[in-house]
Amino acid sequence: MCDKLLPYAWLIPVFPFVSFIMLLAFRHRLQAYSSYIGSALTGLSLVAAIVVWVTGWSVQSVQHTGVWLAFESVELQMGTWITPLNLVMLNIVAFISVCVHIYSHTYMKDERRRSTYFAWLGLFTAAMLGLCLSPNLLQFYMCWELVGLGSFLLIGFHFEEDKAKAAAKKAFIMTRIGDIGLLAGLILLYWQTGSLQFTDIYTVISSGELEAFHVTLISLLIFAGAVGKSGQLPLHTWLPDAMEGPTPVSALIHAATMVAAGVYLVAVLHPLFMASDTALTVVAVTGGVTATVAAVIAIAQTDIKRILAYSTISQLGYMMLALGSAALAAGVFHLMTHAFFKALLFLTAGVVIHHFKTRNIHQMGHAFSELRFTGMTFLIGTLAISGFPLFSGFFSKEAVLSAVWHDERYLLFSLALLTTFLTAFYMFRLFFIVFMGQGKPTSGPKKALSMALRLPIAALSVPAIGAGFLYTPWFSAFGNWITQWQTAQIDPGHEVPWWMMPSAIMCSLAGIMLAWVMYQKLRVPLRELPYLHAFTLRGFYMDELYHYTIKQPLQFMSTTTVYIEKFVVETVMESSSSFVKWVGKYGARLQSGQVQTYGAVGFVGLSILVFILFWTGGYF
Amino acid sequence: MTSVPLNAYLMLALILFCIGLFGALTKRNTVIVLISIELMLNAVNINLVAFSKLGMHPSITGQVFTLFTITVAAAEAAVALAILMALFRNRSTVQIDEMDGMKH
Amino acid sequence: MSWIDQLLQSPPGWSNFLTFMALGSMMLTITLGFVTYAILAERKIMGAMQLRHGPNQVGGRFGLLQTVADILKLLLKEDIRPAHADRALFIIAPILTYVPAFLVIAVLPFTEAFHFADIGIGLLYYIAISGLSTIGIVTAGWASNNKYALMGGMRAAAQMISYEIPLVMSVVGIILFTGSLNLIDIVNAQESLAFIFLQPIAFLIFFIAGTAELNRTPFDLPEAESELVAGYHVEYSGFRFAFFMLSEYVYLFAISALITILFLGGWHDPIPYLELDGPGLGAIWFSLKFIGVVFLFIWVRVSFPRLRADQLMEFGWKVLLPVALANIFVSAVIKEFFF
Amino acid sequence: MNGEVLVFLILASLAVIGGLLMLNLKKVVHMLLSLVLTFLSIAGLFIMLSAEFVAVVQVLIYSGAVTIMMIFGIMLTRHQDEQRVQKNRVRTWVVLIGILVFFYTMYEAITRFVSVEQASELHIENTKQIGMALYAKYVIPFELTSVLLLVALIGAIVLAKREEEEEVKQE
Repeated sequence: MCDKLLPYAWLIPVFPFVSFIMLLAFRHRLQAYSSYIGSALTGLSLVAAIVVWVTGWSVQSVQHTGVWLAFESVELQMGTWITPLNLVMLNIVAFISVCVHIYSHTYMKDERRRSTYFAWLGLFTAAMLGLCLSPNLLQFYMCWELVGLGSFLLIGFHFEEDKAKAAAKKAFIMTRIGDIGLLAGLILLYWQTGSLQFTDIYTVISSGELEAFHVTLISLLIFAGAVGKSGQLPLHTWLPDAMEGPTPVSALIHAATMVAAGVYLVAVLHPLFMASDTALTVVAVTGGVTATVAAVIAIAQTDIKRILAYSTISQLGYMMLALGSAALAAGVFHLMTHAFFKALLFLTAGVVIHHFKTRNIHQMGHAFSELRFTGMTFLIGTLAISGFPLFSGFFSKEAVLSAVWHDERYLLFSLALLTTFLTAFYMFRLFFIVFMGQGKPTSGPKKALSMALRLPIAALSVPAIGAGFLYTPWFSAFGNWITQWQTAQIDPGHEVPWWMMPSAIMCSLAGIMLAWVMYQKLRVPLRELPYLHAFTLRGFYMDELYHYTIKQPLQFMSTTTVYIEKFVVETVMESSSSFVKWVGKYGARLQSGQVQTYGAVGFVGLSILVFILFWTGGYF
Repeated sequence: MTSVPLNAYLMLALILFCIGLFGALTKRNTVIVLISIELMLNAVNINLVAFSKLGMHPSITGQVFTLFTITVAAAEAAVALAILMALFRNRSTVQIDEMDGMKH
Repeated sequence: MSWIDQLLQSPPGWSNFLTFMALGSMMLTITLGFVTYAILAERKIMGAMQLRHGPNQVGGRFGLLQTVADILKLLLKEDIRPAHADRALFIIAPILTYVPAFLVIAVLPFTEAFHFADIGIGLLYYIAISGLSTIGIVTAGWASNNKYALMGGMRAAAQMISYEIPLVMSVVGIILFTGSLNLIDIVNAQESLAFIFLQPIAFLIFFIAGTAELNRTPFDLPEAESELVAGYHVEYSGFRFAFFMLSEYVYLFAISALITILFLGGWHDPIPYLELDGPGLGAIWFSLKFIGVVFLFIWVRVSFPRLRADQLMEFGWKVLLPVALANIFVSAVIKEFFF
Repeated sequence: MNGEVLVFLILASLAVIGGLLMLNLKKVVHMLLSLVLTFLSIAGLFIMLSAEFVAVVQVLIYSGAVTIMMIFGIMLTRHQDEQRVQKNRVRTWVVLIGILVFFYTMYEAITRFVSVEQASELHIENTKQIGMALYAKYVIPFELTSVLLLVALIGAIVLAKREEEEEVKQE
């Protein structure tokens, strides 16, 4: 059965792409039906993804490729590649995309350019699915850039607002910095291995033919791409700004899928990273530091979406930390659970923002009583992300922690523990302020949430609670399944020390308690610590740092070069061009158009030649 | 047999050729330039015919080639006059020094 | 080798020069005599055909001296030259017109014995030299500095160049049958059968084109009185005008003689197998045929109206030339299969 | 001095006089008529060189050619537009010097050229000889020349034809 259905896996990204083309081509005519078309086609691709998953369950690694371009001996391939990792990614992406499509039906109801919005969503989904199916790095890179384009378009969807425009540009440019690294790594990889096919790359790496230096260099360059895309330190600043996009977009792109693409890249090239200790260390340290720093920044934020954005960065740091600790299964597992609960959090946050018509948490409060369903689901998400026992986040975080412990990176381990605490703290800070706070209740008529909003939230709540049971210390089937296709990979297993689970639970409970004490019981505002507060509120002054260290010197350099251009280069150019003009002007006089003059000159020359020839004893 | 030497014919042809050349290079009326070119061709024809009779190997070929020359000259003159007429229609002049549309 | 060939190849000297002069003058006299009475004949025939008398006062009741009187009058008239005419060319033009007319007579064989230059390319010589007259006519038209004259000259040039081509083409058939351009050879080839029977179409074309070359009605556009006053010689008077008249009639003489030679068998008797080729009879046969041709020309002049200028050119290029070309082809086929 | 040398001298001097007149006369028609003299003298020289057919063709072609040139000269020259004084005197002098150099060189070459006189039979049935050569040995050049003439004919008609819209405008 799998032989018959798997070759059609390429249909998965085609459905959303069709939606993109249809909605873009007939965007005025299909305005009213755009959400249905988008949801239906994405649903089709989810069905297809599930079918592929079911049929390809036992598949290790199956490729279906065709030649796309052939230059002499080089052939570029396009096609699909099915591995357990891809299947997980495909299903996550398709599932969340469907949820977001359905959610957007209501959420974007009043939007004038609905069909454009859904078209961009379709483009993004198609690109993301294509990325997950890529059998080689070239197709991967193309989809990667398309994903970036979709992200750019969606962040800047409200391009009439300056902030959205700036955020879109920033996202595009910041990720581009990483992409240059990725491209360089890609070229280097091709140079070294002679192929961009993932399977070929694995073969080369496992054969150990590559020099250690090259492996390290390539993996670091590729990791730069992942850093850009996944918002790791120091290229993370675009992600909080990207919250200017519509909230469903944030849920889809900046929580569950696109930012996970960097993690996926590291995961899919995990054998490469495994071959270099330096690279693994860099990945792990970047992940750990990002996780902690982002968590600290999240504490002070007042914008609900920014808090979630920083928390995303922090959780992505977790994933990187896991991958850097040689735990592919833990990283991917956390990616999966995070996708569910973070998407859930964003979608519910969207409802809240819609309810209060603001994103500032201090202008909210009492939401729990007014938005009971939302409050409940938000609480589920919060508990999941905080690592509350038996929720999905608990298990995945626990897996990450044990992986780091197992990898004997104790400092990073303590950072991770600290982050667990901080995560629980700032998430519950958010929850208490927004849902239990004392803000005045809104006076508007209470509307029941529409089905289109409820359904995706409810659908996401289920895995947010239950997905964790797929991979627990006592049930490691997922880990084996996800890693089995990579021969070089061995699941580190779950030989965790006994104190691991209790300490993690302790940390998260401590965070929850502190938040409860500070924001619910005592209501101590964090503003008491002005410098620290400001420092964290502004995200460690990262943007300012970039402004003064990179933007200003660049500006200075460009101004200088402008003057050089204006006064030095222009002068040289001007004088040389005027010299040429001068030569041309006077040279052109020779060509007067007077045929007789030409003839005369030619003849006189001939007669002189004949004369010379004659007197030197030529032919005569 | 004949008493006029070949050199005499060659000299006459040379003189006529030089006259034709001077006319072609200095006259301003294009009609005259054309007829000067005809004169040059005629000088060449004299040489051909003279060599055909008085050359090292007398042969009819010289006369045959003179006929070819005359034919080609006629074709040339026909096309040249047609061009001249078209030019005159557009520029209303046949002065060769005013026909400098191809310069620069 | 006839005596004239001997004469031509003898070393130069005063006696030879005088002989040539005498011969030339004799021929001139004959042609002038012809012209004198050809004009009279034309007028008389025209008169007869138009039911009137024609000249009948000078020289008896037949007006035999009418033309002589006319010529005398022309010679005595004041020589008028327009003030703005080009002096040199105005004087040269009549001579340029007349000299070729007289030159062509040199190659015409009148009888077996009476002919001057027996050159190999006589026929081509005739056509080439007669073409030179055009230059004289154009020169006359331009030198007169008169728009009618200029238009006449232009028309003459266009017409003569156009009709020269069918003229040459039409005789190619005869050259094919004879295998020579020599006029005596051509006449000898007609001993048994005149070429008019072998080449009737060529005769028609030659006659029509010849009329055009002569600028005679219906092709007299260069001197159309009703359109251009008198065409290229409108400004001429006195004996310069006489030169133009003279050359016109000399050409009539020459072309009639040529037609006689080419198509009517020259001095041979008109009816073959009659054995009427006595020593003196050749001249009589030639004269009879010649007079017939001249009569034909006069008859055509009386009968036909003048053509329009565009009709003239179209007729030359679109009718005569293709027909002449077809005639060449047919002649070649006939020559290939029947001779 | 025998008759042939005399005739040669007369014809040659007529040809040169015609050419020189062409250079010195002012009016186009005068120039062309002086060239008639040259062309006819050249035809005479051809006869002297046993090329009677070529001579007649010369007369035939150039009488027509000169007539046409005269017509064009008259038509295309504005009324008082005689040959004006050469503005470009420098070029005239340069050309003159170049021609003199060329002439001198060639003159030297010709005077050093020694020809060996040989008996030739070109004058016997000259036209027939030409015909034989033309249709046997040189038949391909002959055909090519006819093609060239056809092309020139069509080309000249196309070039001289008035454009359609121009015609309409003029009417």
